[in-house]
Amino acid sequence: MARVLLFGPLRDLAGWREKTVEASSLSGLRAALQAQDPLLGEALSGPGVQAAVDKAIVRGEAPLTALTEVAFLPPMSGG
Amino acid sequence: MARVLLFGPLRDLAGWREKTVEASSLSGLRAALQAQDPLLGEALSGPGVQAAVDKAIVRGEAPLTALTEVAFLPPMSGG
Amino acid sequence: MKVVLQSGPFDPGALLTAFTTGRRESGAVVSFTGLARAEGGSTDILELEAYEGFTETAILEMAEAAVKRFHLDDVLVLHRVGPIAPGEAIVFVAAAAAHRREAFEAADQLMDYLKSRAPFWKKSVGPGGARWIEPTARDKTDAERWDQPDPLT
Amino acid sequence: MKVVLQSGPFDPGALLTAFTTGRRESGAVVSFTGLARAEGGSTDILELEAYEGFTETAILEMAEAAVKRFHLDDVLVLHRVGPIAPGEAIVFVAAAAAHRREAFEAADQLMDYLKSRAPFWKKSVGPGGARWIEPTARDKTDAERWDQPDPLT
Repeated sequence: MARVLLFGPLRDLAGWREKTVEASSLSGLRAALQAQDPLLGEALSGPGVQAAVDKAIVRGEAPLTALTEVAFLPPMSGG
Repeated sequence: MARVLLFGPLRDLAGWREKTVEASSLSGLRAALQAQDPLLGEALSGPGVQAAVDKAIVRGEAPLTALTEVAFLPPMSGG
Repeated sequence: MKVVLQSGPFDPGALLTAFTTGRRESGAVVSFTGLARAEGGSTDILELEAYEGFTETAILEMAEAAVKRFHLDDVLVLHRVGPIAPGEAIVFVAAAAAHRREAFEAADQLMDYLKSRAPFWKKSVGPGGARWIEPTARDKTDAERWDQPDPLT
Repeated sequence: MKVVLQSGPFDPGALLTAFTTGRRESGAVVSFTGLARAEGGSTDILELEAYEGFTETAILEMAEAAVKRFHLDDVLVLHRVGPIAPGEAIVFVAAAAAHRREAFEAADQLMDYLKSRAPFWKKSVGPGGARWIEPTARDKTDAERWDQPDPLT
């Protein structure tokens, strides 16, 4: 289980900003989101989208617990 | 006749900042100042010293009247 | 060194006064204030989204790198989040250094990095609808100027 | 566009607030504040002398050239004259432009020109006596960067 946060255009696409999702790994979380919303699932692996686990960018796999915060960060606008 | 102004180190050298001097041309003024104070006269033709007549830089000769303001500007310090 | 995200308007002058007051060894303070342009009435509310905790850390790393690279005495970054009206200030950066070149380059670099690499998502909302904004090509090439250790010296 | 010589202390923040307020089309305001460094107590009162009427005109010409070259919306230069204590502000320059690169370059250039070419005579007065200050070699080479039409672009 993990608390999932979406930012920027991903939030508009999904229609939510924060959600708790059942998953024990980052890949499992991606699969669960893909199953719930195929368009979002596709966007999450789109160009320039990064995943942050507990506020640190992760490339590849990571284990998740109920306390883990996962954020999907689309390409940044800058300030 | 002209009102003469000295700036920066020239003022320290001469011991005055403003003085009225009898002269009808810039070269005549230089000669009069040289006669009064040879060290100042030499400094006025030193490297980087500019003359301004009525607040405009003059290279060479210029006529002077009683209302003319002549300033001798040593190399600038910048702001 | 301070990095602040703030959701209400701020006064750049008040920040500059506080940042400058009491400095005895800094000869130079450069500030940058970024304002939301009205663009002749065609724009639009900006909405800036940050990832709390993550965005500040990313900017703090940029600020720390600038302090080290440019031998700064101090840096302040204040960035608005949330809705921003035309004419309002979006960002304020100040850099203090012994000499002016370092202060100018540091503020310049920090702004280039903030504009192209800081974790913000920015939406422009107007009569024609809403759109997400990405860094311009110029923002990207401006930032790349600093990716070499010392491109300008 | 405004150029002011002033004999008393000023607050850079108050100037920045006034300069920034009400701008609807400028996206970028860069300010520079130059402070008299205390240098660990070894310095010293600075005494800045200007030639009233002549100095302002020379600075105004620099400011006008910068407005034209960098497409500025506005410029403000305030420069202290007379005695200046350590920690006090000596000079404030602000440049407003549509985009940040122009505002940075304009403030940078104006400072380089002010520091090496503005008609001031500057004396440092301390326990060891008084001495007249000249522009440093770095001040001169910094200023020369801008003598080509567009050295940095």
